[in-house]
Amino acid sequence: MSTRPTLAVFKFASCDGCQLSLLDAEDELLAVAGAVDIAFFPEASSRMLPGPYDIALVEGSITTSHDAERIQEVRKQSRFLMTIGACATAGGIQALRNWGDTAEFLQAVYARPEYISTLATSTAIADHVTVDFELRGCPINHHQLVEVLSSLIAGRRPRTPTHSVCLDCKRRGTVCVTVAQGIPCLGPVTQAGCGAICPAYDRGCYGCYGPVKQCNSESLGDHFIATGSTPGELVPLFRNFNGYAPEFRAESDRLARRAEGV
Amino acid sequence: MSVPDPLLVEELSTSPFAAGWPHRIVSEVVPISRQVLYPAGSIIFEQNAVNRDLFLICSGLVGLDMRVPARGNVRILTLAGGELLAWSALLGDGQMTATATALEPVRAIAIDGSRLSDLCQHRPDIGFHVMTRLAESLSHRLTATRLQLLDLYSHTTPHVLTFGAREH
Amino acid sequence: MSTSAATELFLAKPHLQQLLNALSARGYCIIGPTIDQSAIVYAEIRTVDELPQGWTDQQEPATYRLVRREDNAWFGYAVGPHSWKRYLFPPFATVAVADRTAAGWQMSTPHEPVPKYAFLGVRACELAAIKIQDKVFLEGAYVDPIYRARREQAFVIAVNCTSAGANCFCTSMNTGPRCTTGFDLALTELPDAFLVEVGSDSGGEVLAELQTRVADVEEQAAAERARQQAVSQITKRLDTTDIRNLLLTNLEHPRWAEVATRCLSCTNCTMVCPTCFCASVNEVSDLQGDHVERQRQWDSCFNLDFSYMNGGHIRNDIRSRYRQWMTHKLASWIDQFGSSGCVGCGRCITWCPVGIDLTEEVAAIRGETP
Amino acid sequence: MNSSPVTAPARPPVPENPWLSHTVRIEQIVPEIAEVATYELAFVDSTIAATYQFQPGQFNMLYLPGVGEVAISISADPRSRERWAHTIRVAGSVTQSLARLQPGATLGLRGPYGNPWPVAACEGRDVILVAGGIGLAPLRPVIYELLANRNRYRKVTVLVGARTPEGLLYPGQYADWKAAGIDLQTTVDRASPGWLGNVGVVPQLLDRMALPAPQETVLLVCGPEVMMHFTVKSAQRRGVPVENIWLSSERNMQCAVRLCGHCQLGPTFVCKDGPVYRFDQIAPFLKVEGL
Amino acid sequence: MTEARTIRVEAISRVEGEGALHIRLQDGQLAEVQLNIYEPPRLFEALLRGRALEEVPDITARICGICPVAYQMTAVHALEAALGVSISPEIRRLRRLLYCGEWIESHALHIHLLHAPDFLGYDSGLDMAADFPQEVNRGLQLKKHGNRLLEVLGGRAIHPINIAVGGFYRAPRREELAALIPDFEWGLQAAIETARWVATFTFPDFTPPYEMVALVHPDEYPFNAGDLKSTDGRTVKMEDYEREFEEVHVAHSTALQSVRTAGRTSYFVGPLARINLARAQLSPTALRLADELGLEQPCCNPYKSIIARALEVVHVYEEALDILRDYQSFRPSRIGYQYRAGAGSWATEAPRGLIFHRYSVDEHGKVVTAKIVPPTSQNQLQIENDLSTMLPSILHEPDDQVALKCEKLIRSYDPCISCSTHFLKIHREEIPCRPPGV
Repeated sequence: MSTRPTLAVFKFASCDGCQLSLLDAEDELLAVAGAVDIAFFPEASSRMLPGPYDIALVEGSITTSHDAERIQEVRKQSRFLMTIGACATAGGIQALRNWGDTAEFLQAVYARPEYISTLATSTAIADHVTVDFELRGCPINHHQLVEVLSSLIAGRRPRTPTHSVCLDCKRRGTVCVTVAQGIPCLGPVTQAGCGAICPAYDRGCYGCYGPVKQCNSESLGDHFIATGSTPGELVPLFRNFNGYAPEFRAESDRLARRAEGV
Repeated sequence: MSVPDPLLVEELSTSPFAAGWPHRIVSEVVPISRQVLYPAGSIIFEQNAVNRDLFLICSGLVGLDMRVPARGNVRILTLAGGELLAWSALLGDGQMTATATALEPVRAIAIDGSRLSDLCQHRPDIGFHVMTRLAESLSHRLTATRLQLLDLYSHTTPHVLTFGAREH
Repeated sequence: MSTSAATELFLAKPHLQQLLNALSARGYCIIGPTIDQSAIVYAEIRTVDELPQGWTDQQEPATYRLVRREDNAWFGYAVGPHSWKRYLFPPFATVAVADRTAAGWQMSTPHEPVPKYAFLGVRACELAAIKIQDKVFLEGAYVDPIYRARREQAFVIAVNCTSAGANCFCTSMNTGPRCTTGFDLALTELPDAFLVEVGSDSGGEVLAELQTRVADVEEQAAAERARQQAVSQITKRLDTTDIRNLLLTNLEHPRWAEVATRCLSCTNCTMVCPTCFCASVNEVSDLQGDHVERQRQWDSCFNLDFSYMNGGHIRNDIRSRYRQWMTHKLASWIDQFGSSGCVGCGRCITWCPVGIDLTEEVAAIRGETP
Repeated sequence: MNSSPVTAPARPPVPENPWLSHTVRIEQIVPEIAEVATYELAFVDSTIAATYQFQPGQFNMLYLPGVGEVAISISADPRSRERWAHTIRVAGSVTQSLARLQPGATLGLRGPYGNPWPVAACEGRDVILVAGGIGLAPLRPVIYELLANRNRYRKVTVLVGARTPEGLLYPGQYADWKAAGIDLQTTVDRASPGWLGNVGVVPQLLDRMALPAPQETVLLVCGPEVMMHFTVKSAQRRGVPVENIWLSSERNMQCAVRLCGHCQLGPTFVCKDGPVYRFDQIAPFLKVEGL
Repeated sequence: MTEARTIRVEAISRVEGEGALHIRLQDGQLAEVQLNIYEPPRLFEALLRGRALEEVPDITARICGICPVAYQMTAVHALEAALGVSISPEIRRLRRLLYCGEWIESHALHIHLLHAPDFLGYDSGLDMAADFPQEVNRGLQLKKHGNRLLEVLGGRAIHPINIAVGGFYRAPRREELAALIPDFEWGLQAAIETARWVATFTFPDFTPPYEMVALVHPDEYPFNAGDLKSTDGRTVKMEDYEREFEEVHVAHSTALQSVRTAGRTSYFVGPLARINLARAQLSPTALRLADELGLEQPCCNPYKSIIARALEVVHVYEEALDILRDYQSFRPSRIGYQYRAGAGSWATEAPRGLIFHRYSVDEHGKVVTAKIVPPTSQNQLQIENDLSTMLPSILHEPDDQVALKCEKLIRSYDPCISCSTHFLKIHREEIPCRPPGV
């Protein structure tokens, strides 16, 4: 039916896990495929139709100059551009290079680094083009993805929970690992969406869904230091899959300065 | 100087501008005031023109328009009975910042601005009363303008997607 | 014989299992304290072996540690991360369903089986909390059907505290530590026995099936000493003098901004609070949207979206959200429900990840601490 | 001819499940102003229609399954027996989706909820209604009521403010209201070409009004919070006692039955203690930012 | 005058990650075949340095969203080797179970949504669903079982969070795993049907001589223990992997490729290699089914990987059921260890083939160096060689047909390009990598 919105999935520097989440929505996949016209989704289909597209899902971060140009074209072709996952939303784990020396990184990995074309930074899609909606997660949650797609198909603006992971822990009856076991956990400053998995498995949250709105990372960092962590140990806690999200970046930089005694 | 018009005295002393003033002060202002009438549609003064009168509107609606390049005359405010008009006649050099138009038949008291100014200068007691009322009037006007600036009724239209809309 | 109206009966410790058996036989799902996830939580139990025998909890602001007791007390702990509201006011519940039919939307009430709970080990502060939630859910113009159904069926076995945690302040809130009302049975633990008090007819009926005898004077005195020990261990205080006006006339106190530099707005205090009742309703639908369930879930005034309205947030900073929570709990609750919303259990202090202590915050607003 | 006044109906029996909506059908959609339309709703179940009553100022929860629920004031004549009007502005998910519906579509409705306007307190007094923008909708039932029993009230003034002339709600009814003895004045913040009326904010209209008996004047205000604040200030300056000033407030509303905690305003719940408040009851809390 | 013809597949579809194929012909003769991987480099091996070794399973999982468990399993084993940690039999069994989950979801995805459409003539599994609803739905159900198992055991299906150096952060409760048994009993039967279904496909007659390599263990089907065995008869110990295999730049290629050190020859890894080398270790049902379906021993037709994959699904269902039925929760779920400086390497079998990791760590538990060789890196030269072998026989066909046939061949390897940690497009210009201010 021609009234079905067209869907396109684009990949930049990423692991494919977020777009795989769509295929992982086993129960809803065929319904989704019936509700939208999948026009461009190379991972799932050899049929690749040209744009424009109604809904574009963009996975991955911008790490090459070619991709920096390609995202502009994707934006032009897309009515509603939604980023999926931590790479597209915050630069991903590969944004660790943003604190390092990319040339040296290349040397460490490749015998002939001079052949490699890459930018020195890994940046979020929103640093390059206007993004209409960001779906967080490393990886995204396929229930959330289906919910967001449903809302777009129904023509309403998607809304995903903006509360902290703690709320979900408490709803599911998980005992706080920080309070009961002294494990540093990013739950209080991390946006919910994963279902609060890690504390339910006896480990601290490591921030897959990025900073919750108005998060108070500084207070949490100070508390961990007051209870025995060193600033240096805490830097990687904030500096991982969403480490380049502004709030976590600021906190890891602050801790790094403290670790260096600045 | 003519004999004070008893109606004018009555009108002035019951107006919000002079309400509560001692009689001696009202009687000082009456001689420099006069009743004026403007038919609907007439222009009371023009933007940038010099006007020497401070108007105290008794009845009728006055529109204040400002010329905006490419937009023409924009009505920024309407004033009605009890409100002051053309305060630049007293505080400024008499050059009007807006055009005032009588939107309905307007009856007003016009007070000679330069003589009122002289009076205020030489008679601090009169000056105090006049300036207090003027300041109150300006303060209300400023508050109202701020509220207008806040654009309280505006709201951002939510991002609406129109494709595939389904009936419930 | 004690002069107290309530006769206490002696139940040998191992015979507590008889109580569990009697309740199981009556179809109750018994929820009691047990060790899981490095804490004493409330979960379904079948035998007394699942009780935290010989364990206690050490609590401080932002710290909870399970530690061995020197004795083998079965109820020798304060309160844990869970509260009974999880069972009476479940974190998720379907409040209504809607189905698209040829005649349009049809709305109906889901009919799910109502669990029949017996709560074992309810502390005095928790009895008070249940009473407060009763006021919220049962005593207004509208009654919450989910809470009511569960509450009406619940069998409550209170256990008097014989020790107290460092964050307990029930004595300030006049909610404990002695269990006085709101239970079917109340126990006081002695080294080898429980003294049992009957609080209701159904409590009496169940107790009649167990091997008990009337406690002697010495046993009653021992129980009283044990209960008194809890009183004497409570060190934390909250001065409630005129607290409603204190807080509602200090809405612009600089302390709110100060606490906001520490508060994470993470919702933990509200979630562990046994009286907090905020919830929101979500639409859960199939992709076709033909069958929709309205799911109520716990929510918190610490969430930014909680006050979302017309594209903005009324409480748009942590300061205003912390203020909302504390003034509601300790002050405006009194206007709304005729009592404080705080029972002095100390959970919000223990389970705040950064250890914010509301008794200290109140003291600061009183000007008692720097 | 007078009809009987709206008396407080016997409180409807408390429903077993307060979240359960009744099915209503959209009978008619009347476009009002940009992004605002009035939905005439009728109960599918006639027994509910027969017992349903509301008082001016109360609201209903309108429910679109799968989308959500939203609190909407009833803007109908309180004597309605077949159709109940709700004037709705597109503002969020639910209202967006509502805007796409056509007559015949069904949705859920539960209510009425909340405190009504103090119609009884208006009797024998001068009554001033001040509305800003969509705020006229919750006041319209009061106007119907005042008109139905016009001789019970002294001078009735309705002051309506809007952003632009095009934003003035229910313009088609103004002539009728005026003809029935209401002094209706309008003002806009921004004039459009051809607008000959007042320009300025609505409290200015109140400033200009003669208030012969401020002690015997009742003021009912509904609009954006800031507009209400300045209107109330103006009225107080003119000597209207605080106990005669009423306003309708708004907060995030979810359950509407005082069970979910969302709509607290100071020590009150807007769904139960509001939306209509006597000014002095919430005055201290309206001043506090972020309460 | 010479005539040049170039065939390009700009984006190979139905593979994970992004790659292109460039075929250049000169005077009708095949001049060059390039599997061009334009997946941007993410520099995992560099950014792992200095991180706590406990983070390695979390970070390396992010190399690939399709087979994160393979990275996690290989990483934890390699780090345990470096630390001298021996895991308990319970942990080992749970790790096998975890791998079962990943194999099920990955294989079910590839068989039904990515590969089968090639045999039946569809653009995608979703399109195929219109005509083969039962088969596609069955595939989705199988995939879902795999994912549910990963969720229970790993916390979530993509990038599981429960995998720790030394074991698991938490051992699941008995009931959590037991709840999966009914689904898995159904799934075993469904997997058998799938195997019978894919065996009915028509396979091109294409059987190049291969050296196949897989991990072989005397008592179990290849997962995460054993020695590397080759169809040429040689056996290589895991710790000698880097002596026998190396990653090289090949002059005509655009990517790093893993080759046999001796002779720099290609080798073949993945399901077909495993079945050929460890057929005897297949579960009883899978083994019977292999015979019933008449799978050759050895089978050197890469297209028949789909049968091998389907048989492996049967195997892992059966193995998973054994583990699920016997499971009791246990403590400790994680073996403790002391930090020490050292190095460790390990290889496991990802769904699509052999994967190798080596780490060195310091006495503070920080990673000093990391080396990761993903399965696709090991197959890449083989894929190019296959294409070179096949192309001369089809060059007379139109470009789009040539391209399609090449894509089908590539897809039979289930290449996972996202996990090509260092597969890249190389261009011969130096781009300064350091921007101002960094």
